[in-house]
Amino acid sequence: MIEFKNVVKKYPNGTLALKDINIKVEKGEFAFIIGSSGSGKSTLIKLILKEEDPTEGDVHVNGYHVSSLTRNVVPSLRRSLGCVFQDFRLLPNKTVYENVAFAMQITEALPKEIRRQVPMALALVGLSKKANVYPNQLSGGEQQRVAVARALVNNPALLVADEPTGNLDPETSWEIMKLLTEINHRGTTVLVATHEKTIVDAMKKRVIALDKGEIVRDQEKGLYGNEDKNYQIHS
Amino acid sequence: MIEFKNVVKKYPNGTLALKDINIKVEKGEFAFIIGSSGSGKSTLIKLILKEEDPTEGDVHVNGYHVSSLTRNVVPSLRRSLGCVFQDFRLLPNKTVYENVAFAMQITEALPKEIRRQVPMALALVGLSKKANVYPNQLSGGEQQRVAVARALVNNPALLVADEPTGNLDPETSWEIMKLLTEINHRGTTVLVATHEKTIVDAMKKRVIALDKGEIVRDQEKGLYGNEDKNYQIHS
Amino acid sequence: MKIRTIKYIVKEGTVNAYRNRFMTFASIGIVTLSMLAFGIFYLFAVNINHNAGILKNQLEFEVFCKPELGDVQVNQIEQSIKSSSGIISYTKVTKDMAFENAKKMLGDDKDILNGFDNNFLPVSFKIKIKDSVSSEVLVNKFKSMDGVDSVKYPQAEINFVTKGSAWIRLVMIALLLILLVVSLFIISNTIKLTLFARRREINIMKYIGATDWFIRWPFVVEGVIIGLSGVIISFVVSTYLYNMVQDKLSKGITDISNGMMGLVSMKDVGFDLFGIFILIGISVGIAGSMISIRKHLRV
Amino acid sequence: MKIRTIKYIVKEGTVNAYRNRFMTFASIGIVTLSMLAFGIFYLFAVNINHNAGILKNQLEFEVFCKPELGDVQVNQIEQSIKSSSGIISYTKVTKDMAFENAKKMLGDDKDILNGFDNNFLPVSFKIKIKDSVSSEVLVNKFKSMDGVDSVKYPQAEINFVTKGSAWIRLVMIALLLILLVVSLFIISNTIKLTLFARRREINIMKYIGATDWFIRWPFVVEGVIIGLSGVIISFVVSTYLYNMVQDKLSKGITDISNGMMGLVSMKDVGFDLFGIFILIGISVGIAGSMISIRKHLRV
Ligand SMILES: Nc1ncnc2c1ncn2[C@@H]1O[C@H](COP(=O)(O)OP(=O)(O)OP(=O)(O)O)[C@@H](O)[C@H]1O
Ligand SMILES: Nc1ncnc2c1ncn2[C@@H]1O[C@H](COP(=O)(O)OP(=O)(O)OP(=O)(O)O)[C@@H](O)[C@H]1O
Ligand SMILES: [Mg+2]
Ligand SMILES: [Mg+2]
Repeated sequence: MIEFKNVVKKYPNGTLALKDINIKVEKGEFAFIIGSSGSGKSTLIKLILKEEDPTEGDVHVNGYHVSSLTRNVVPSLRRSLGCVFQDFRLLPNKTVYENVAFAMQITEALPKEIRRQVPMALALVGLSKKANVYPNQLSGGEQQRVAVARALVNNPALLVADEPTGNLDPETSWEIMKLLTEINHRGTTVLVATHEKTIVDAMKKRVIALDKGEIVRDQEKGLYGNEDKNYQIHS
Repeated sequence: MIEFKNVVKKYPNGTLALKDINIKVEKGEFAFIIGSSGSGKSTLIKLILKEEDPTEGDVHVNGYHVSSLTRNVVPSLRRSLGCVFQDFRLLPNKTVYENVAFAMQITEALPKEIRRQVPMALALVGLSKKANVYPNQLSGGEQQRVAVARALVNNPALLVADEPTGNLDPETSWEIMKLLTEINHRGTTVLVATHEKTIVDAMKKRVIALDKGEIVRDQEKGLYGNEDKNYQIHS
Repeated sequence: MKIRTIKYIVKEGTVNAYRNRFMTFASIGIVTLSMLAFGIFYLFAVNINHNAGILKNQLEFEVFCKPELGDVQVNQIEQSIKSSSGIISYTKVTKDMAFENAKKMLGDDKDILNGFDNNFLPVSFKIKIKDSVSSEVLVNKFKSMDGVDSVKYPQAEINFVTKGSAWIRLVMIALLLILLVVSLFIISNTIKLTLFARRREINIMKYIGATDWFIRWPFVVEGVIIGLSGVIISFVVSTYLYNMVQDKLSKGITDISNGMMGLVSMKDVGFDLFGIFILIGISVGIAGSMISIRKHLRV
Repeated sequence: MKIRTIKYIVKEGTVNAYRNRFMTFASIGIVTLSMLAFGIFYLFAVNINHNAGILKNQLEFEVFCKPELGDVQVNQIEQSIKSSSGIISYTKVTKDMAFENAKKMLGDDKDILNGFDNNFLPVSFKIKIKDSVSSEVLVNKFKSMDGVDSVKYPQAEINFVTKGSAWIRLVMIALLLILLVVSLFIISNTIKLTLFARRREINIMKYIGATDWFIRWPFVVEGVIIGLSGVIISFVVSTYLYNMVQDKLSKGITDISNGMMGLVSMKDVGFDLFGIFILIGISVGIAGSMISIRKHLRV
C-alpha cells in the first residue's frame, strides 16, 4: 500500500528532513508515526501526497509510483486516499457541510450519495449541529474534526492523518481513534502521525519512530517510548 | 489580575459559548483551563484579549476594564500580556526571528534590547537554529514554539496560552510547561487552556474546568478529571 | 464532464462571487472603470472620425467652361460630369449667376460692371466629390476635356482635410488601442491579484485531489460574472453619459458648423460598442482567470 | 514617535514591498498603466488646446477706408488701429495692392479693369486680434470711426473657431477629468484588493498589540513606493512615446497647417506632467493605504 525506498528529503533551504527512509505499510495495517517536533513526520506524509517530492529514493502509494507521477495523475493519487492535515486546510469560504461535500464533489459523486454520506461523516465526528457554519466560527478541535470527516467521507482505501487529535480533549481524541480503528477493521489502511503518548501506548499498534529524519524504531504493537521517564515539576 | 463577572458570550450566529462565568485569577497564580472541544476555552481567552466582547458581564484584566475599553487603549491592554494563540498567528512574511522581534518592536523597545531578548527567547523554546526561516518552512510544533517565544519575549506580567503544546511531543511539551512554571515562579501570572491530561494531572495546579460554556469545577491542585476512565480499544 | 459537474461549476462560481463579495465588488469596479474610460474614448473617437469624414465630403472643385462655349457644348460637358464616378453632386453656375456673383464680389464697386453683359463670364460647375483622394484624377480629367477653360480647386484645403483627417484617424486609433491595451492589462492584473489573495484556497483544493479543471472552471465562471457585470455597468453608464452630453452638445456643434457636423446617435454606435464590451467582458473573464490561476495550481 | 520607530517603518515598508513582490509588481503595473493612459491623454489634450489657441489667434478682420480718403485721414485711422488694445498686428493694403488683388481675383477676365486706375479702390487694413471674444467690440469701434467705409469680418469662421475651441477645451478637460477619476478609483481599488489579501497579517499585528499607526505606516510607505514607482515608470514611458510620436508627426502637422500649428515640446509640458504624476503617486499611495487599511484594523 505504502512503500518508501531509500527516501531522502532535503528542503531547498538545506534542511535535511528525512534520511534514507525505508518503510512498507501493507494493505489493512494500522501504523503510528511518532517522533519529536521537527523529526520529519509531516514531511513523510507530504511525500505520500506528492505535496513534496523526495530528493532521492522512491515512494509507492496505492499502486502509484509517486515520485515519477505526471502532473495530471496527481489528483487521482490524492483522491485514492483520505488525508487529515496538521493545519486542517479547510476552505474558508465553504461551510462545514460544503467542506466535507467538496471531497465528494471532486470525485463527481452523485448528489444523492453526497447528501447521504456527508451528514453521516459529520455525525461520526460529532459535528452534525455545526453543519452550516464556516470554519472561522469553529473551535480548534471542531475544525480538526471537520478535517477528519472530510478525510473519511469517501471511504478511502488509505487514510493518512497528521496529528488528528492535537486540538482535542482526551475523550474526543479517543472517539476519533476508535473511529479510525473501526475504519481499519473494515479494511482501510491507516497511517497516523501523532504525539499522543497515552493513545499510542494504549492501542498497541505498529509504531514507526522517527528521530531527526531517521527511523529509530519500527515495532509491531509498540509503545510511545520514554515509558520510564517520570515527568514531575516542583512547584 | 483577571476577573470575570457574570460573563455571557453569545456569538452572532446564536452559539452560546459561555454562560455566566465567574473567575478570579490572582497575580502570580498558575491556572489551567480544561474542557472538551467546543466548551468555550478559547472564547474565554478571546474575551481577555478583547478579541471578542462579552454579551453580558464584565471582564477585568491587568487593571483594564476590558469590556468598556475604547479602541485606542486596546493595544496597550494586549501589550500588557503575552498570548499563545491556538492557531499560532505567525506573520507569514517575517522570519522566525522577525516574528518574535515584532512583539518587542511594537513596544518601541531599544534595538539593543531586541537583539538581546529575541535570541534568548528562541533558545528557550529550542529554535535558535531556525531563526532565519519563514513560518511556512517550519513543522507544526516548531511554529507553536515560535508562538510561545513571542508571548514570552516581553516578560509580560500575564501570560495566556491557548493549547500551547497541542502540536508538541510529550518531551517538548514538558519543556514548555517547565518554562511556563519557571516564568510563573518569577512572578508572572499564567493561564493555560489545554487538553493534555498527563500534564495537568502531573502539575497539580489550579484547574478550571469548562463544560458547554459553564464552569463545572474550579479546584486548587486539581487533576484533569476522568481519572477513573480506562481507555482501551479491542484490536 | 458530467451534467452535475457543470451544474456544480456554475453554482460554485456564482456562490463564490457572492461570498467573496468584497473582492468581487472591487474587481467589478476596476473592470467598470477601465471599460468606461475605453467606452467614452471610443464614442469620442467615433464622433471625431465621423465628422472628419463629413468635412472631407464637403470638398468641391469648380470646372470653368470657356466663355465662348455654346449651350450644346456646355451640355456635353455637363453630361460627362454627370456620368463621372466619384462625384456626389454638382451645381451648374450659369452666366447670369456668375454675373450676379461678380457684382456681389465687387460690392460697392459693382458699378464698374455697368456696360458689360454677362457674356464675358464663363459657365461653371461646382462639383462635390466623394473622396478627396480621387480629386487629383478627376481634376486632371476635366482639365484635359474639350471646352474646359480651367479647373479651380482648393489644393491647400484638400491637403489639409485629407491629411488632417488621416492623422486624426491614426491618432484616434492609436489612443483607443493604447486605452484598450491598458484596460486589458489592468483587468488581467486585477484578476491576478484576486487569485493571489485566494491562492491558499486553490492550493487546498488541489491537495484534496481536485483536478485543475475542477478548480479552474468555477473561477472562470466567477471571472465571467465579474467581467460581464463590469462591462454591462460601464455600457449603461457610458450610454447614459453620452445621451446626456449629446443633448447638451448637439445644438452647439450644429451651430458652429452650420449644420454640417453633428454627433453620431447612440443607436448607430451602441450596437458595436456593446459587442466590443461583451466580447471583452467574456474573453477577459475567461482568459484572465485561466492564465492567472495556472501558477497556483502547481502544488 | 521615536526615531527607531521611524527607521523601522521605512525599513518595514521597503522590505514588505520586496517580500510581497508579486503583489507589488501587479499593483505597480496597474498604477503605471492607468497613469500612462492619463499621461498620454494629458499630452494629447495639451496639444489640442495649444493648437486650438493658435487657430484662434489666426483670426483677423479687415477695415476698409472710404475710397476718397486722403493720406492724412488714412494715417489717422492707422494710428487709432495701432493704439487699440487687443490687436496683435495689422497690415496695410494700399490702393495699388488692392488693384493687383482685384486683377488676380478676376483672373482671365482682368482685361475689364483696363482703363481704370487704382483710385476707385479703397485702402484697407487687415487686423489680427488677440482674442476672438473681443472681436465684436473692436468691429463696432472701427465701424463707427470717421472715414471708415465698412468692416468685413468672417463671422462664421470666428464663431466656429471661438466656440469650437471652447468646446474642444471643455471636452478635453472633461475627458481628462474622467480619466483622472477613473485612474484614481482603479488605483484605490487595487490598494483595497492588496490590503484585503493581507488582512490576516494586519489582524495578527493588531492581536499582538500593535497600535493602528504602527501597523499603518509601513503600509503607507509601501503604498508610496508602489505609487511613485508606477508614476515614474509611466512618466518615462510617456515621455519616450511622446518624443517618438513628435518626431514622426511634427513634419506632417507643420505641412498640413502651413507651419501654423505644431506639437508642444516635452520640455514645456514635462514639468507640469511630472508634478501632477508625483503628486498623484504620493497622495494616492498615502491616502489609499490609510483609508483602505482602516476596516482591517478593527479587531
Ligand atoms: N517547507 C519547508 N522548508 C524548509 N524546511 C522545512 C519545510 N517544512 C519542514 N521543514 C523542516 O523539516 C523538518 C521536519 O519537518 P516536519 O514538518 O516533517 O516535522 P514534524 O515531524 O511533522 O514535526 P511536528 O511534530 O512539529 O509537526 C523540520 O526541521 C522543519 O523545520
Ligand atoms: N466566531 C464564532 N462564531 C460562532 N461560533 C463560534 C465562534 N467561535 C467559536 N464558536 C463556537 O463557540 C463554542 C466554543 O468555542 P471555543 O473556541 O471557545 O471552544 P474551545 O473550548 O476553545 O474548543 P477547542 O478545544 O476545540 O479549541 C464552540 O461551539 C464554537 O463552535
Ligand atoms: Mg508535523
Ligand atoms: Mg480552542
